[in-house]
Amino acid sequence: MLIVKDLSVERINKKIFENINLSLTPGNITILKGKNGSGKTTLLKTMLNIIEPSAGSIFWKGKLLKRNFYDFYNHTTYIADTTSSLKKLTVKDNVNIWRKFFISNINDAQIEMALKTLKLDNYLNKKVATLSFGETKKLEFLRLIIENKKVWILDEPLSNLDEDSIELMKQTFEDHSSKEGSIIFSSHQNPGIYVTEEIEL
Amino acid sequence: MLIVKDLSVERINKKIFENINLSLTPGNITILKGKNGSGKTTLLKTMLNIIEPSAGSIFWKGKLLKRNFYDFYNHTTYIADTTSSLKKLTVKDNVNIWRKFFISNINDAQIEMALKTLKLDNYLNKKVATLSFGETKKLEFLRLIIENKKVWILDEPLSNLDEDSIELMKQTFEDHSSKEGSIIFSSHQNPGIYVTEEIEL
Amino acid sequence: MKFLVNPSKFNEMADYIFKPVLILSIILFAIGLLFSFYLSPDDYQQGSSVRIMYVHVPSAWLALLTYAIMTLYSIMALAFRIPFGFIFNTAVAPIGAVFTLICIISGSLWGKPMWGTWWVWDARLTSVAILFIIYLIIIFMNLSFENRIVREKVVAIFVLVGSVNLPIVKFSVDWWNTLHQPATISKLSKPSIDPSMMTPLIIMTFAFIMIGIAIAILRIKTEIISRKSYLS
Amino acid sequence: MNFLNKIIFFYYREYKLNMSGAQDILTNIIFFFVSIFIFIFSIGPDKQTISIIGVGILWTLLLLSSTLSLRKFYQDDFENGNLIIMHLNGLSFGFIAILKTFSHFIFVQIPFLLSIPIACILLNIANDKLFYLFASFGIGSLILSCLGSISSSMNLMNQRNFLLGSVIIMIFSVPIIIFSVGIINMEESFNSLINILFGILLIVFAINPWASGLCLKLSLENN
Amino acid sequence: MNFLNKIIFFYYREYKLNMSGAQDILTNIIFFFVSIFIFIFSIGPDKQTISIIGVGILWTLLLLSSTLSLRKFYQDDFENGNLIIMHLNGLSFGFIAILKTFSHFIFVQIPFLLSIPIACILLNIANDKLFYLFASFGIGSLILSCLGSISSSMNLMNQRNFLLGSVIIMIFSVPIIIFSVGIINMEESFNSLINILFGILLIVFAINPWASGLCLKLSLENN
Ligand code: HEM
Ligand SMILES: Nc1ncnc2c1ncn2[C@@H]1O[C@H](COP(=O)(O)OP(=O)(O)OP(=O)(O)O)[C@@H](O)[C@H]1O
Ligand SMILES: Nc1ncnc2c1ncn2[C@@H]1O[C@H](COP(=O)(O)OP(=O)(O)OP(=O)(O)O)[C@@H](O)[C@H]1O
Ligand SMILES: [Mg+2]
Ligand SMILES: [Mg+2]
Repeated sequence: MLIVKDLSVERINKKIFENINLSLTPGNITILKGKNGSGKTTLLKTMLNIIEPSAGSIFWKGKLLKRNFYDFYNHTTYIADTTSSLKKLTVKDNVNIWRKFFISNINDAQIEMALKTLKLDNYLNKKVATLSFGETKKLEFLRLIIENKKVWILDEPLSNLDEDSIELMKQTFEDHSSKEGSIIFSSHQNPGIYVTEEIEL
Repeated sequence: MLIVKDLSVERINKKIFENINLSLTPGNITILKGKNGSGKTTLLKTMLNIIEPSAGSIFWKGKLLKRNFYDFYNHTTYIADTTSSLKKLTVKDNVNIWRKFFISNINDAQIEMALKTLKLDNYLNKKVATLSFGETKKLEFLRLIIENKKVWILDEPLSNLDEDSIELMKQTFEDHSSKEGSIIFSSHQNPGIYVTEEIEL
Repeated sequence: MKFLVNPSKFNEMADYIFKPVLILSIILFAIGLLFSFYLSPDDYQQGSSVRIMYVHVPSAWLALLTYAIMTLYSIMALAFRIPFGFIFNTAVAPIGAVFTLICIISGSLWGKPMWGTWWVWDARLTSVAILFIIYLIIIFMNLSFENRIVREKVVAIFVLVGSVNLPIVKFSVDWWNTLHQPATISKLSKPSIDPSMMTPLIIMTFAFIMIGIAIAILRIKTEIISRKSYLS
Repeated sequence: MNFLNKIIFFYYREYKLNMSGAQDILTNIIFFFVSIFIFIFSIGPDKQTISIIGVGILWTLLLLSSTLSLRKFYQDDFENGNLIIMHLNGLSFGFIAILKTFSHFIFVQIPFLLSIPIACILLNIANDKLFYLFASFGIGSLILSCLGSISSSMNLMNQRNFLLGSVIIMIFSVPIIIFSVGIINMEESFNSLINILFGILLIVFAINPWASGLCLKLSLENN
Repeated sequence: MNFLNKIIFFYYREYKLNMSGAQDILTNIIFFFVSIFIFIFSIGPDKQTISIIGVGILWTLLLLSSTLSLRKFYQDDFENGNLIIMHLNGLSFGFIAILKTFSHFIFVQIPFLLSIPIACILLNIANDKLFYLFASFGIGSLILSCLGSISSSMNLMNQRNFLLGSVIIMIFSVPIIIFSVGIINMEESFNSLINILFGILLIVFAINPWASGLCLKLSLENN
């Protein structure tokens, strides 16, 4: 559905990458690899219409993304390499805020389930600032379930996670792709996640 | 030199871990493994006398660490799981501040060498806020060289790094341990770094 | 007249006129100072402190003039997409600020013997003070915004909005009854000032203008060089 | 419906955030009252003077305290990535600016407005002026919120000089302040004058989403 | 020697952080003057009134500037881990508090102090009061810095009761400011009064490293 064609990005007159081609179609999982500073984060942000490309174009459902980006956003969850949960609030507050903000049709039981599988169910009334690094990261993944969108754009989702959590992500990814969702994520290593396309920057 | 004996830590009446024993002796490399939220960061901070243990004791050079921690600090570099470089300033400013603050006897050529091996030499006049995630992380490692201390306490140093950088860290670790330095670091996977001790939390 | 909007033409012209302007300004200054200190009479009311006028009035005029020109260039830059306008704004703002500062300092020095205080909150003085602050804000905006394109636009818009202050400075003495001298020289009808005072005033005004042009040329040229990478 | 919900929950979020940082709001109010005390004490017990300058002091303090909170306006959401998330959730940058402006008005300015009656007692301002005060303050503080939004979104591109934004707002608010202070003392023509103030509000209100939105977009692009 | 060096480079760092150039100090000063303008505009240009409340204006602005920067006091260093690094570099928490307090004094308050003479001209404050002003302002602003340090270190702990604490500290500054405002108008007994102010300074100065240090330690432990 999302097609990236000959994309190049410059920043302060410096080429970051050139002529990238990729497409996100239902059911496929794309991994984005590359050295530090090769432009993975930049590419993902460009795909989200936040950074202007210097050349090339991106299409969503056949139209230029630029003209059509709100529709694209309606189908997309983006998780950045930093966490966006509000540190001063509790886990519960954060979850509630997300649920209301994304007008989620997920019910309480599903949320509880998800919290349980992420092993966050004991921390509901704890401030996010007092969670461990990995726990904060896992909390962020709750948004995948709350938002319940088709396209997932994830920036380094696997770093800082323990093996169980990575296993969980693996299953979640496969599950999502089997439900005709599409995923693009950046990562430095691939601990055995099944991918349909690998892009090296 | 640093000996941790039967250490337990509680937080808000919840046991984080119990009866941990370990020691940092010259030349050894300890890896700290464990699930998210198992207490790796907590353990490292306790070893730095920032968190009070609920039971057990830590000795530095035979004395209780509590009585002696400034001497321990004199020999220790700690790199946390977040980066401490000042985002608003340039790479150069940050390096200069560190050099002066740690009263480092490293000369310009060595710094330049280090920046070059970390592939940060082109970014000297760039603000840290505009570096990529991994580049910021690599910049932080410059402190290992600038501070030039014996004991390294590193929290998840390998996450978010690309393969080249991990290779570099591997060599740096081995080099440091061969110079009678000691290292303890936490990590979720071990991409082939030679360790003398492995502690599972 | 293309040199007024085109960087490379401006450079050619600048090379051509810089030396004459500099020499002229030095000569005018020498004559002007001579006139204002030795060859002009004391005022029968104000005594010799009237000589402050020969600095005060030209600098005041130039402060206003500089801003007015900056306004014109901002309009050009924004409406007609002439990048030279942005260059001009960046280069000239400090010059205007200095003139304004000279005006304020000489004015207060004059005010002490005349009004008995350094400063009063009358409309003209206040609006000049605001003019000075506007200049400073322009300078700081130029220094601190990182994104060049945004910075230039923001500054130009700010210059435009700030130009509301110009008529206030100019006509405040007519609109409100204030302590400050109403227009005596720059009246449209016959100026009500003695010619023996008029001569040094005019000379000094030209000297200030020439100095202003000379510095402006230097600053605009450096500004052009610093943008070489993307100016054709 | 969906859209309305989003707006409501935007404010739910802001509410949660501001309440957890309640000390900032409290600090503002304390600053407000401490300053009033300072004036009362520096003037001495001369009631005449106090009531003459009272309105002016209230206005200045309103302005200063809204600059106080400028730093929080977008900075936090910008740094932790929530600005992007809001945008991806279907709110345009301009609309985020509007929502944020109202949030600033509600959580920063309203506490002030609520403390005006007390301040009036302290400053010896006649009761019958209270209505005029409230009307002009209400509009004036919304104007200040709009200006604050513009300048702090500009500040995102200018990580160096945080105060510059505040200075710019203050310069722009000079005419507004002169005007609003004047209004209260001219009770006969109050209605027509407040309309002018209202006009200014409409202008800044129209500029705000456009200017702030652009700045937000550009600063995210350059981050 | 080593220790002295550390102190020097602590300030080098603070300098770099606070001032990416002299322009920030200048902006600070401009901010100060613009605020004075705003006061004058809202109060009216009457010379008599202005010179009466001039001192009050100056104190309000001093208070404003220290409240404005409270948020920056420890928050940034706390969040990005620099507080730990400084401590690991051999500075005790109490000593960090002292250094930070002075840094606040130097980079936030001093620019204000320096612009007092010009402000006096604008505000029609008699020249012979300048000395009194400087003395009481110097001491007063150091007191404010100390109180600021205590209250913002309390703020780092995210427990409710400490939030209240930081507010109480703010309130604590009220009597001090009122007292200092009064001093300037009582020239005969100036010396004895300023000694009292000095006494207060010594007390908060002695409490500061102890209280702030403890708060810093506890907040790092609970983070
Ligand atoms: C800080 C104080 C002062 C400021 C900021 C100031 C500002 C100005 C400005 C901006 C002008 C140019 C106005 C125009 O082009 O129409 C001007 C003109 C003039 N000022 Fe001042 N002034 C100050 C004090 C004084 C004092 C104390 C005197 C003498 C008593 C004075 C006498 C004049 C005269 C004679 C002119 C020429 C008026 C004309 O014919 O255009 N000024 N001043
Ligand atoms: N300030 C705090 N107050 C209360 N509990 C805390 C605090 N900080 C951490 N914890 C809890 O202590 C446990 C251990 O946290 P810690 O950060 O040490 O984990 P970790 O092993 O480093 O995990 P990760 O791999 O995710 O970094 C977690 O369950 C966390 O929620
Ligand atoms: N705002 C910016 N301005 C200028 N250059 C930038 C900016 N952000 C990133 N860069 C540069 O662009 C390049 C690519 O950055 P990007 O963050 O996309 O890398 P990445 O592939 O995500 O790296 P990592 O694996 O470290 O996360 C880097 O060299 C970085 O320094
Ligand atoms: Mg990245
Ligand atoms: Mg950890």
